[in-house]
Amino acid sequence: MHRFLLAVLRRDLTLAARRRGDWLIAQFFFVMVASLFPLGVGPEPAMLARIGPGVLWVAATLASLLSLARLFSDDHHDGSLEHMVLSPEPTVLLVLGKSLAHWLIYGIPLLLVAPILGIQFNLSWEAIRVLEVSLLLGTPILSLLGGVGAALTLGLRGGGVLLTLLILPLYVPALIFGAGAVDGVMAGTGAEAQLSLLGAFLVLSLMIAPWIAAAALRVSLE
Amino acid sequence: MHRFLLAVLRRDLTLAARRRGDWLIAQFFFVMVASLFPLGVGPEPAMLARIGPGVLWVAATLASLLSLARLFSDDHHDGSLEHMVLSPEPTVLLVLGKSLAHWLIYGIPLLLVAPILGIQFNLSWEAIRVLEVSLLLGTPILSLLGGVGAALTLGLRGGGVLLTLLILPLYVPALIFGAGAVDGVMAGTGAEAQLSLLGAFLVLSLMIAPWIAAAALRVSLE
Amino acid sequence: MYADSSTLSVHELACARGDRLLFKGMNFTLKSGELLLVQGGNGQGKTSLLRLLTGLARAEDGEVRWCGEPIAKQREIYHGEMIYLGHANGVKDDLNPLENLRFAAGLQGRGFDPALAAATLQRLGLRRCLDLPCRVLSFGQRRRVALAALLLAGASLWILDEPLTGLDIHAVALMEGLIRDHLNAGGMMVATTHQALNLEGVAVQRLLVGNVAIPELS
Amino acid sequence: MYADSSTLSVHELACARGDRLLFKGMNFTLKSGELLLVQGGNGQGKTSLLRLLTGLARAEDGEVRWCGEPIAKQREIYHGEMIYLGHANGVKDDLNPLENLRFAAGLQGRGFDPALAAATLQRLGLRRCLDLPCRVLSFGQRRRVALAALLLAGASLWILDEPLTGLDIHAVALMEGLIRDHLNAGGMMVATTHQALNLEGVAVQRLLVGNVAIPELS
Amino acid sequence: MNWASWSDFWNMGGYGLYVWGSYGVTAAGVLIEVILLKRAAAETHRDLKRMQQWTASLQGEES
Amino acid sequence: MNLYTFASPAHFYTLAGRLIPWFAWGAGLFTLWGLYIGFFQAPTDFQQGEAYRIIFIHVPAAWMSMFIYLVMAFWGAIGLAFNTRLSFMMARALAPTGAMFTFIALWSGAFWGKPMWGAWWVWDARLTSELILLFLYVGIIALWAAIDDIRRGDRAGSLLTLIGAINVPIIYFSVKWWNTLHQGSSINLMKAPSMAKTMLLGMLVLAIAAWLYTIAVALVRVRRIILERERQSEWVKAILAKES
Ligand code: HEM
Ligand SMILES: Nc1ncnc2c1ncn2[C@@H]1O[C@H](COP(=O)(O)OP(=O)(O)OP(=O)(O)O)[C@@H](O)[C@H]1O
Ligand SMILES: Nc1ncnc2c1ncn2[C@@H]1O[C@H](COP(=O)(O)OP(=O)(O)OP(=O)(O)O)[C@@H](O)[C@H]1O
Ligand SMILES: [Mg+2]
Ligand SMILES: [Mg+2]
Repeated sequence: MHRFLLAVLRRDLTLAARRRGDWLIAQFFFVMVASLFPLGVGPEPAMLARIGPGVLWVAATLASLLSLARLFSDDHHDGSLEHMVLSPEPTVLLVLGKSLAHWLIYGIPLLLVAPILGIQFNLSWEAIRVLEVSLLLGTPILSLLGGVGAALTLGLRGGGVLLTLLILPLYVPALIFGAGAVDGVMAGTGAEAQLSLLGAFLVLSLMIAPWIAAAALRVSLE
Repeated sequence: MHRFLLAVLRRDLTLAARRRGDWLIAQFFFVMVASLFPLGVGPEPAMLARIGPGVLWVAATLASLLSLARLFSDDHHDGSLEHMVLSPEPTVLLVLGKSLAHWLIYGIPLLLVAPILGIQFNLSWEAIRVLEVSLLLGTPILSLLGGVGAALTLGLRGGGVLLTLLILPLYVPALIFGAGAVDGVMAGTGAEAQLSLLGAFLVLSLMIAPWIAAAALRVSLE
Repeated sequence: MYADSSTLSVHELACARGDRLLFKGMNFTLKSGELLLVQGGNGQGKTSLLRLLTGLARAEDGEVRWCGEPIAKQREIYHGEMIYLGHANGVKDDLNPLENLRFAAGLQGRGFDPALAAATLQRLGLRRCLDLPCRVLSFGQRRRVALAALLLAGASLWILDEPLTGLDIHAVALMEGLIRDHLNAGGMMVATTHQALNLEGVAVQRLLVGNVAIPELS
Repeated sequence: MYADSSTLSVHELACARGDRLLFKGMNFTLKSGELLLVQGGNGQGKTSLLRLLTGLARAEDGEVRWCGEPIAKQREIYHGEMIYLGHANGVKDDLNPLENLRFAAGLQGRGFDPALAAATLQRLGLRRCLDLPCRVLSFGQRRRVALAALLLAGASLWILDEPLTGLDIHAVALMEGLIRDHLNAGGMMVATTHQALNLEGVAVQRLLVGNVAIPELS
Repeated sequence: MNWASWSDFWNMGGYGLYVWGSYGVTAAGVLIEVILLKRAAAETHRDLKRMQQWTASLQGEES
Repeated sequence: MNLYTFASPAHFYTLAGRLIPWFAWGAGLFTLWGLYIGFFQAPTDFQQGEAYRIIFIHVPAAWMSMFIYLVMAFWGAIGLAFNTRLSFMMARALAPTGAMFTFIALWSGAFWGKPMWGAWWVWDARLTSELILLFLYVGIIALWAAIDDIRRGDRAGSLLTLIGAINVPIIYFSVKWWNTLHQGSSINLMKAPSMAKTMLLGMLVLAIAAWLYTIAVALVRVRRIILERERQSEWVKAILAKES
């Protein structure tokens, strides 16, 4: 069990390392979407601080979605996904391993980049701290739920866009709690409530999403 | 010449029609991304009206980007792109035809959806009118420049994300002029200047982008 | 080598795709040391049958049994003893052949012996390609990497869909030898191929798939 | 049928991939009615050569000439007379076989005769598949659709990379007949294949590709 | 009875646009759904019949 | 005859055929009755004027939009658990109608919000979660449209419906919490008790009409789906032969 999870994890991390800079690109996308806003909206500092948490959270959501489209599809294309599903180990572990790898590759670097963007949006240090915590709790949710979407849309024509359509509604609570926590600390009403809701949502996704994704994967490969 | 352009156009439109709802999905993506912002930022109408044009333009940009990732890649995968490039007709026409088809499939419906979102963001009718004009001028730019990006990133591993990275900076002028025009009309400073700049940018892209994209395509297929 | 008592059997199997019934009422039993050669023209349902045998697809009717038990009830045991190679190779483009074999082993929960893997690759004529990413390999070379993974898996049941596509004559001869060894060691194999296979001294069952005549050519 | 005077010739051609020189100093001339069979083991550079001949890839050195002129200087003329079929089929999954042929014709700037196209598909044994999207066709059936497009293109030069992969024996026999017809009508063809081809009465040139020995197999 | 005249009825106390806008779209939605359903049903029947004739003709040829 | 025979598509096909006219006529009659109550019996509201009459379609549509989703999730779960073909067909047959009612709820709400709140749209809890419900419907329908293989489509769509169903209450409450600063509806309709009774009756009658309509439409759709899927079977061939 553990060995299999580790094997999946190590494999995906190696592949990511081999595609030099692939994960870096997702970070750039995050930065770029966030930077488009000041261009589209105008440069007033107060306004930027006001919309900052929301924009950063939306950008994080989109960045993780973009990379999710390829969570299973690369492996599906070259046939290695079938080999993995045909391994004697449970498919749930496979899905869990791949979601975890996705989080390590795309979620963690996002945490590193986010503070810089926070500064650009004029957020206070306290707000940035809460933003980090909310992303730490929230990005695994994106990877887990995204795994379900990626499995459902595997090999379909609309691929990436369809995935987005299916998954964005499911992301809404994470987005609301995450951005809400930062808003809360900025408005002085505190972030604890929102953060604990986010935590609860994370636990829930962790308990449900891998099973559904595994079922979806088997269905999609049929 | 014309017959070839028409053949490319008809082919892509047929394929889009066959993939039922594929283009519809892109529209929903547009709506959904735009709706994420109020969720992240909060519901105050005045503020939403203030950031509305920027958000809508960013969402339009992202929606067109997502669909662009597949402009050439589907055809590359099944080998038909090679056949098209090996046809006796000039590759520029091929690229032009495909960009035009992309605009018809994804750009035009966007124009139809945008007013509804404008209403949701509390924009005035006048602002919505200018938004429409700016999108009418701006979305072909996205398709044309996006064609260059799609050709450059063809068959590369990071595909979609790399494309975004290459193309978003090129989109910036369109975004600034487009959102700026709407902002201008809302601030009462008028939109003509920005719109004519946008028009000039469109003419420029039309004259340059297909040639570069054609060259990039040949390089990518080598 | 392998347990002598394993059998793969198929009971009243039926397969439909879209609204075409590809076959129905199929029965066979494959015992240790035997090869089942699935034959039939293009589009008769060979690939569909093989995917049913692996458990990837669901049958319209009937069932596939391993040692007498339906495979759905003992998925993990069955998949531990079976390996499948389809039209796609399952080879990662970004990894070199050796790394590909290493991860294949990890995913099947097997140990990995680098020296043995390198030897297998060399045996398959990939000596010069050991440190190239598989992306740059030729069609046939990638197929050889997939075959190396097959050999190293040590599964007793091989399910191969057109294993010879893209292989040159030397590689075909080599594969014939390897198949013979596998069967003589008590392994089992189900395969399709449109090419001639030279397999003396092997117990071959032939199965013709398809409930319609082979597509007529004029 | 075809112009008798066309020739495809290659002059001191060299091809390198990465830091491997696959071949150099290659020369040949192919005349109307002739077949060039490119041979060599896996990874020797057959596909690379074919892509050079089509003009998709650029040569390290030397040049490819059509009727004596470098193809780079007369791309449109050359591409009007040549057709290429590689490992990928160029068949759109979402369209049915007939639609595929229609658009292929449009893209090559040819007219399209639905009756002829349907007849060609039937001749290739796809009668039952005319209104299925190609997505659901089997491996060999999709290959047959690609071959139908090839036949309808009416090009005088065929460049085929392993045209027989996935075809059943009937289809292989049919293809042999079609190739013979094409050459007898004055066409030209460059092809690779690892399978045996039965081509009596045809002028065949054989070209062994590769500057290294065929990968040794032990 | 709430309405003095038809024009009164259509005017809806000044809210005609909103009330009839909602009821109109509802009616249109239901109508479109029913029409699409009828069309789809007819299409299915036609397709099935065509399919049947086709398979019958194929079987006839083969035997 | 036990329950299982009805679960077989062949029997269900005939049964549904017999039931449809009842539900369709019922829906028509209840609609007429409801509209009569709505326009001719219910008095003018002293605060909202006539605009409040939108309630008679808005509320039934909003109820149906949520109810249909739950029913779809139910059928999907049954299908996944017991592998019954008919339940997947039911889920598929319901989705378009559910999406339509969601759209109507949104549209009529917007047309009500403009005169009452002065805005077509505000990002308030109910409105937002209803919008997300529409996205869920569209996502499910798009997924079905993208998958040709029937069995795969059934299962994939049901999995999505289920995970969406888990999410719906979360969305509803999260939006509510997020939106505490914003006031909800500014007018309390339930203030005038004399009116409330007729109004409630009208709403209920039209809700029943919507309910009957949904059943009728879903049954028609399910019959078509059954025909398409069972087209190889003898009983479908017999039916077709009888018709021509
Ligand atoms: C686009 C805008 C709107 C949407 C999406 C919407 C959505 C909904 C939903 C989902 C319900 C059912 C919830 C429940 O029963 O708990 C509902 C009920 C209701 N809505 Fe709306 N609504 C909108 C606008 C309005 C407006 C503008 C008003 C009145 C000024 C309004 C008044 C009501 C009333 C009175 C109910 C019934 C509440 C009840 O049964 O307890 N809605 N709406
Ligand atoms: N949705 C569908 N509707 C009708 N026929 C279908 C559908 N899906 C698949 N088929 C048919 O089912 C068959 C599938 O065949 P399969 O891929 O198993 O063939 P195969 O024997 O492996 O052929 P090949 O030798 O070409 O690989 C094909 O004839 C295909 O046309
Ligand atoms: N970047 C690279 N570095 C080193 N070698 C490379 C590189 N790219 C390609 N090659 C080698 O070039 C050769 C390309 O061969 P090509 O695909 O033309 O072979 P082929 O004769 O068509 O073989 P097959 O019969 O397997 O299709 C392979 O041997 C491959 O290993
Ligand atoms: Mg096959
Ligand atoms: Mg090759």
